[in-house]
Amino acid sequence: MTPTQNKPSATLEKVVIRFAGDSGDGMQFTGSQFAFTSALVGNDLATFPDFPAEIRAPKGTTGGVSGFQIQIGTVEIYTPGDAADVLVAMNPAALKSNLKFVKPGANLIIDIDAFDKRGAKKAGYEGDPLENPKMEAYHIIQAPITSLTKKAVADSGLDTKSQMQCRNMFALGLVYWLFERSVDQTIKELNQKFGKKAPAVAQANTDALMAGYNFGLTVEALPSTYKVPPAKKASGTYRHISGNVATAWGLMAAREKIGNILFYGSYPITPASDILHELSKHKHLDVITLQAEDEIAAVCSAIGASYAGQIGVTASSGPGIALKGEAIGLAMMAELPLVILNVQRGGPSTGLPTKTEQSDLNLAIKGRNGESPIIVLSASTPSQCFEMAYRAVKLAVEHMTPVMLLTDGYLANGSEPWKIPDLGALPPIQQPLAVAKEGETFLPYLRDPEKLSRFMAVPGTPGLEHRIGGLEKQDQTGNVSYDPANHEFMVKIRAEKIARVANYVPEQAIFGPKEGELLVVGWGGTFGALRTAVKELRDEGHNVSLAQFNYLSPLPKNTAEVLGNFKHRLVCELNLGQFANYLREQFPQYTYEQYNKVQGLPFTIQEIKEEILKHV
Amino acid sequence: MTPTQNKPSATLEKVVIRFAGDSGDGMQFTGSQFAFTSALVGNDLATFPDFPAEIRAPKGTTGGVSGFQIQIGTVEIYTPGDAADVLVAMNPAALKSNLKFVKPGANLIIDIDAFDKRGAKKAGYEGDPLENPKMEAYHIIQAPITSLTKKAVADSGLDTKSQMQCRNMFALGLVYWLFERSVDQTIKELNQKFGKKAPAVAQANTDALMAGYNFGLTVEALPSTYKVPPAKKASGTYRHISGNVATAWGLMAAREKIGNILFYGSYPITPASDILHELSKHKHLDVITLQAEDEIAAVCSAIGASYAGQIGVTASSGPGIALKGEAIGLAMMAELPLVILNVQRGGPSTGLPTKTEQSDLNLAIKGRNGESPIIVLSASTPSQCFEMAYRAVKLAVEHMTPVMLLTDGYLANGSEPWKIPDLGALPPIQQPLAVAKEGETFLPYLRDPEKLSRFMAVPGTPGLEHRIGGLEKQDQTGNVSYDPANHEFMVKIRAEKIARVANYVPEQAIFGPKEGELLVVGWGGTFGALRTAVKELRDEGHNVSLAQFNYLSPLPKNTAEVLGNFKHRLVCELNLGQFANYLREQFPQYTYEQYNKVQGLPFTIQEIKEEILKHV
Amino acid sequence: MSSNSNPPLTRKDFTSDQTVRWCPGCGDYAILAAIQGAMPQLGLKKEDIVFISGIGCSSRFPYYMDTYGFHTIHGRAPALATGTKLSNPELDVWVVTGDGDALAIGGNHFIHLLRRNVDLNVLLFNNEIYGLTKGQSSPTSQPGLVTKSTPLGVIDRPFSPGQLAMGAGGTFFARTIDTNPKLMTQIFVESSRHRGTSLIEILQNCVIFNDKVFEDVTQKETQDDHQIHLEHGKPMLFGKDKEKGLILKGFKLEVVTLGENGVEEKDILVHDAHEQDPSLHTLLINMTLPTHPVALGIIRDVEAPTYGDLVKAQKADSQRKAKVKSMQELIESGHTWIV
Amino acid sequence: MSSNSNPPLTRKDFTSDQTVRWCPGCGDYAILAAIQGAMPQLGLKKEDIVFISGIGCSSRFPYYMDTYGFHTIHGRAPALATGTKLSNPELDVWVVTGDGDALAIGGNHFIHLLRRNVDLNVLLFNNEIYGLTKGQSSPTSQPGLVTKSTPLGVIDRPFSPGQLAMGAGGTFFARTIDTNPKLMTQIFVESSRHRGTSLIEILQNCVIFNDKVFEDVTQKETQDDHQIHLEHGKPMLFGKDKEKGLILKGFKLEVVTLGENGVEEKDILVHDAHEQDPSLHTLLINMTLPTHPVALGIIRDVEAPTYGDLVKAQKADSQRKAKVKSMQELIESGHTWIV
Ligand SMILES: Cc1ncc(C[n+]2csc(CCOP(=O)(O)OP(=O)(O)O)c2C)c(N)n1
Ligand SMILES: Cc1ncc(C[n+]2csc(CCOP(=O)(O)OP(=O)(O)O)c2C)c(N)n1
Ligand code: SF4
Ligand code: SF4
Ligand SMILES: [Mg+2]
Ligand SMILES: [Mg+2]
Repeated sequence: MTPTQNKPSATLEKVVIRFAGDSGDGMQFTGSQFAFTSALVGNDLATFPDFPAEIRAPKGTTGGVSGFQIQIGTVEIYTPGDAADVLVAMNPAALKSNLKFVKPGANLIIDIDAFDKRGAKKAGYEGDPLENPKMEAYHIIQAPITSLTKKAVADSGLDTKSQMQCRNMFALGLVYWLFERSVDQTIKELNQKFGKKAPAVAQANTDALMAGYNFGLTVEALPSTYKVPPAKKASGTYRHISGNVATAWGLMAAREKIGNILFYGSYPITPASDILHELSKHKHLDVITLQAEDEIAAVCSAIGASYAGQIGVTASSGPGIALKGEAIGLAMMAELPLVILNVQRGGPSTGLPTKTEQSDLNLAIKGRNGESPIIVLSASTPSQCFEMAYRAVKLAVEHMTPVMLLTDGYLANGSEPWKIPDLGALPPIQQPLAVAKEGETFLPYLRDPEKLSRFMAVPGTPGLEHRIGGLEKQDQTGNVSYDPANHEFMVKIRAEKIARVANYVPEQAIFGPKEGELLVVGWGGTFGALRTAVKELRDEGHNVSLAQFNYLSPLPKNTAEVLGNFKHRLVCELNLGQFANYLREQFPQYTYEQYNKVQGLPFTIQEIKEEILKHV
Repeated sequence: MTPTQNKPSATLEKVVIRFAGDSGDGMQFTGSQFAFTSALVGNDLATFPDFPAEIRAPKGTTGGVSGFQIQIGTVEIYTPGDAADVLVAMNPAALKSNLKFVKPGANLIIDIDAFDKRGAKKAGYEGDPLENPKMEAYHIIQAPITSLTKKAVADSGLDTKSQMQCRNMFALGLVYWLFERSVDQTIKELNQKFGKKAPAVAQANTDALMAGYNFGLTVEALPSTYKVPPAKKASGTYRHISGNVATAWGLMAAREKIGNILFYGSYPITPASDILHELSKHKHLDVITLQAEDEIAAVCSAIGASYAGQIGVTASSGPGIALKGEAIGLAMMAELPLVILNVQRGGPSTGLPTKTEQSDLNLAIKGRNGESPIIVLSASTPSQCFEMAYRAVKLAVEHMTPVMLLTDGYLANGSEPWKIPDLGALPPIQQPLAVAKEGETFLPYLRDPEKLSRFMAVPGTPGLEHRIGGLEKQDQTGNVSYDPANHEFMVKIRAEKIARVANYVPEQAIFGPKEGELLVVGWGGTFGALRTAVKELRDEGHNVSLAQFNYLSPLPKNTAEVLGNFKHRLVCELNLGQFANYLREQFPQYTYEQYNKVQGLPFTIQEIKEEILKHV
Repeated sequence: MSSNSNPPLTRKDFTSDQTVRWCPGCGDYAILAAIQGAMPQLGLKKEDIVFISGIGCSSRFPYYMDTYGFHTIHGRAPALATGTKLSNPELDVWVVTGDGDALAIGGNHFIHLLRRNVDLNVLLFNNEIYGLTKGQSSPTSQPGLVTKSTPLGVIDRPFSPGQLAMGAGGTFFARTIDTNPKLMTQIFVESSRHRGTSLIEILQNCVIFNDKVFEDVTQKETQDDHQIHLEHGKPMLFGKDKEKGLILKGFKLEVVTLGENGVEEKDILVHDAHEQDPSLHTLLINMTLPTHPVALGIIRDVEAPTYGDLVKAQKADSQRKAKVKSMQELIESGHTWIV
Repeated sequence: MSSNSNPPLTRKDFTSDQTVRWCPGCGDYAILAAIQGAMPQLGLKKEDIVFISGIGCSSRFPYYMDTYGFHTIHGRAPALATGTKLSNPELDVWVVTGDGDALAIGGNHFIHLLRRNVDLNVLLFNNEIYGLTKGQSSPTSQPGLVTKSTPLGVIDRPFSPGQLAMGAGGTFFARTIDTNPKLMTQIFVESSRHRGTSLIEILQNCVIFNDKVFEDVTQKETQDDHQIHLEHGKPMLFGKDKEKGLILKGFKLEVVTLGENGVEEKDILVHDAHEQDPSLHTLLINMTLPTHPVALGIIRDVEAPTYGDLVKAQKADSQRKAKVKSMQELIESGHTWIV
């Protein structure tokens, strides 16, 4: 190959890149490197890993393909993108299982060395995958990644397996070239990671990276390079954060604010387990994690911790949350703080454990015996999980009630840049502590006149000895009471207590004009797609706004107004219409149209735009 | 005392009598005797026991008072009555805790011998209970029940304790006289019960009974006697039946119809346990009862039985139902028949275990993770539990789905006459059995084109070997599938399957005209009060009808029409408005007014009438 | 009222203002009295004492104690108490539970509590019946017992709570009986000293639904022959004049009489509650009438680190090693960039 | 396809058309192969065989068997299978579960299954880790193990599945290992003959999250010294030339070498799997390296009525006694009156 002149580069507002290869090919590392490098040059971005459902399927099969998608932009980026402009496919299986995530006309960078008969057959192709007429829709860049990597690292002294593990760096180098990115950060990183322990590995990876970059520089087959100029972001220090880590840190920040102990009682379940993994690393920051024997023990141990005056938190996903209903009812009745995290996944039953969905809203709001209202929150983006987890603790502690925070598999595993906040500026959290008064009998069910929450009497405090439980209790004294009028009074005051939380949460915001033709209504993790779609359509001149709800029960005080200021309301959610039905019951004065998707996948911006266009 | 002429007797349409005494005083037996004797003379009636919350509180304290209320009538009787016309109080504690259930002007028959200082003090009275000016509102009949019983049975040879246990028969005799009832049936019964084993006991009780009767005949203190002539009931053979026994028998009748085995997996809980107790007596009728280690094992064992081709049933009350959600989701996903009985009690949490409520509707309809629709039914009267339990099995088996039947503590323990049906005339139940076809692969998720239910492949059948589970499954094959489009298809087809059950349940009936001013809407066990109130008001000329729902999910096909034919809809329920909210989401085109009570008590006819009058 | 004041606490200080609502004659009264009597001997402040129960007649216990109390949900007290104790190790936490609560619905939490050896005291009221729900069989009901749910007799093989505890790795097991206040008090006091999960099975009479189920053990006339009170370091003697004893033959315990067949006191087994291996403890736990006396007293009491100790140690260790000392440092650690 | 046809079934008849999706190298493959190999030896029709599992890598098992199969929910397979077996006793029901599935979330059903002695075969895949959820500690993980959920090491004391089973009254316990197909097949076949709950612990290697955890036991060079294969009626000998054996000293098992210190074969314990008392079985179950070899084979196999037998007997008995023979008779029995 002779060096040729580079073609001129095109400037893009945003672009979606997808890396796909075998589980062992290091696609997650490759993707995060690209993300971090892009962040450093000032792009906004969002990423999403696409893990295989199986732990480790046989090499080269579609079951074992691991993907990583990233969208970078000079504009604000809210999702990892509907479909990729560039796909890197390390083998035929990666191509096969990822083609559906790729735009027509996209650039496909494939390791042609892996596209032999054997590889194609393993992936389940009949014949040569590249010969398929369908492939004409794409611009295929056949890079001999394996053989060139081998050459580049031939002198590294590494064994063949380790040599092969440098292939991803070759691919990354090529993509860096394509987007005019510097390789420096990754080289630094490789040195940090392997430099001391295995300098040969660091060197080999660097060589592969450079080889890939140079391949791009050299080869005619490649299209023009692309420029994605920096986004205008608020100035500050940024980091990447995934939803699950943000959730864990939000809890920890709240704990630090209060100055007590965070007790996390949990039982592993996909996609919630990573919160446990993250928290269990930080025992020194006054976190206790108990991997309980089951979900019921998990929630009960958290209640026990709350009872002891600490922050009791439990987490799970659908099937595990279903098991916690009885105990959540106890916390509600005993009026103790408790945070329940529900990282929603595809349901029902075991369902689609590794996929995303929003179908546990019913369960969150109504899945307990008796009249048992609790606070229900949701988070909209990976980084916002931090804020909402913090809020969940604040509301639970200050209002003496269980709070369920709904996130989902998409938020949990997705990540985005996060402007690191000054934790000192977070709102304070006040534990409503009961105080013993000499000569007075302590009344555990006396209430704050505004919030209607009772006061926390922490065991160990002299003079506040008292007894609580799950039987109906007498107003003020908390003694067991079978009195009919008292029961009705207590049922209503518990409902009113939760209703009044609306006085303590932010008013519902609207993206776009506050009144008009169509209000798109969403909640939780669909924010990225809805926000982008609505913005794009507004930019195209359509009369459409968005209300994305984070506070679900109670709804913000201005909800009726927000909904009422539009002619139509289109409720978009990843279920069969649970929020829409909830709004019908809460605000029956309005009609609601629905757009629902239950495929284990997030909304694409495109489908939302198409749907909205049917309503404006 | 000299014998005097009896005063003339008054004829009543209906009358409410309440027996109250110590737990050990035999009030339940006394009450049922009066019920049976009244039934024999042709009265319609309804009864309700009022057990103390404590197992056995100290003698003579209000905590230990046991009551039994019965309403008899020459007209149709739907409830045990709002308040008593006659109260029998065996001691001061019984008076104290029962006076609130008594009408002003009622006759109070009290055992004056028990109204000494000690008795009054034990009951928590200060001073003489009868001296209280409040008592002037009543007609008090001071009968020396203890001393006269003692005299009557002095020669029985029984020990003092056994002698004292005849006091209730004295009281019953007196009440028999008051209502011009014959003592014969009870004497027969006493002989049957004790005749062989303890003839002296039989005789002593008979003597006490007669003594009571004769006391009435003789003593001036008594008002006129009352006549409650027979009601016009359909001819046939009748028996008394309580809700829980009716439920058990309905299940057993369905089992017999199918000819397989009824497997009842249950964990004791008030007020559902009696169903277990009843079923466990009938092992010879192909009933297997498993008292499981917990509610989760209970429901899972029932699912295991359904999977084996039998009828799997589980039961509990609120807290236990909350625990079963995950497993019900599995049955829903696997599309297996399953019957879940929820005998609702006062909630939330442990709540008011011995009281009644309707606050588990949310849980029944929405208390599971993911999109997991099931059939939800409710029963309206104790005897109708038979029919609804039968229906629950029929729908579960024929539509291959979980069915939850909601009854409540009031229905469960209440009883009423039941015209014994000809079981041969019950609708048939068809198990949709899969058939193996030589040379064809069996497809476990092929569906009936009308019902959309799959076919049952019973283990043990050659050629139908297959695998099912809780992960999302591929259409037809039932293989695990992560395909997005398939998931949405399956979610929707499971929803549609349940929606279509509306084609297989009776249309919603209306009591009263089919259109008009006000439709009272109720569901389940409030039927008696709502029916009576609506009837009485209609008789008084008001434009009001009643729709009492037994089929809650899906709602009957004509529901929209039923609701739409009235200007107003008043939804009355024993919770904070769960059915009203459900209607709002199902039929948002209408507005709904609400009347709610959450006191652990059933509606009274009076309060319903007053409420209705506010709306007409 | 603060209990910082000087006069030593008495039984009355532990009596709450709630009316006790068990059936007259229920064994629970005696247990309550014994606990209230034992409490002052523990030398604790009453505000540091917490009673946590599940659901059942027995589980109403916390209402009657003037300490902190939590009447939770059926079967879950061990799990809840684990959270309380781990997050606030200063508290002295007692779990009150019944045979149904602990061994039916609560079975999983029960075995995991013992496995983890959380420093709790567990009072297991074993009346071999479900009392509160009015008389169904429990996992300790004897085969053949006719109850409301087993009109033809129980067919389940019963659990031996102690044997199950040994299976789960329990470090402490004692057995006592509601008719013996002195023994109860003594055992409660000693159990509370054990570090780790102290499981105390209390044979308790339910007068209403399973009356006299332990009559064979408690009858005045025969109790000396039908009970053996085990004490660490003492020979296993029983009988009115301590004339009987236990010896081991292979893996079987045998009852012998001193003086008969040449048996002397030195032949009698000496109780070693501290032996780590639970084999002999299990045999003692499982002795039944009529062949053997029923063992009461502290049968097993061995040392093992408590879960709380290990939690504390891990925290201390990680505090020593941690570079990041606050949340602000944590969120600023690792890959960051400035815009 | 009907299996009424004559040719005897083969391994292939038990292989479903589903692609097996465990990680390459996972021990589960060998277990699957051994079960598929054992099935034809049971002499059953394949339509009468049911595999019921919970959730976990191991619990995917039923998909790969061409029998009836139900992949249920986490921990509940024993309860579900109990309903299946009791209501249809003709079926041969196998429960497949993992150490997390059986002993964490499913712990309660596990102990109650053993207590009731329902006639099921339980295959417990013990890899001492949660595989499916990607590597958290399980109730059998060894203390100190670093996993995703225990970055500072496990602090829970592990369950010994066999010891727990003994605590719960188990009637059958066997242990085998994924590296020994012959022993697996043999044990699967023999276990299925036991009437009652047959619990089989299979030491299984998870290559991804807990690789080589049983390497000490399975290593070619040392396995003869590190394993003992117990057989009923045979002396407890092991070692390459069966030169080592077990003897009992008090309540402790000791390893001895034949010929050393005058030890002869007759001194060696003879395995009695049928002994009702579980003490010695428990000691054998709990032997660990390096002091003792790990016991494989059928360690306990005692007779006791199965729950199904007793259900059947009660039904027969009540049928004999019942006056009311149909529902119509029942609803017409007792107090009735005619209008
Ligand atoms: C989730 C749930 N299931 C069932 C019950 C009903 N219940 C309450 S106590 C109890 C058993 C009580 O037996 P035990 O633990 O032996 O206590 P006892 O009353 O004998 O002291 C049951 C089944 C309940 N309250 N909650
Ligand atoms: C109710 C519920 N809780 C948690 C999970 C998540 N989960 C699935 S399998 C599993 C543990 C698996 O471990 P094990 O039983 O040892 O099986 P292995 O994968 O090791 O074979 C967990 C926690 C779930 N599916 N359902
Ligand atoms: S039912 Fe039994 S255990 Fe319960 S309070 Fe009464 S006597 Fe005691
Ligand atoms: S994760 Fe472990 S147990 Fe699961 S399939 Fe992979 S190797 Fe096997
Ligand atoms: Mg009990
Ligand atoms: Mg495992």
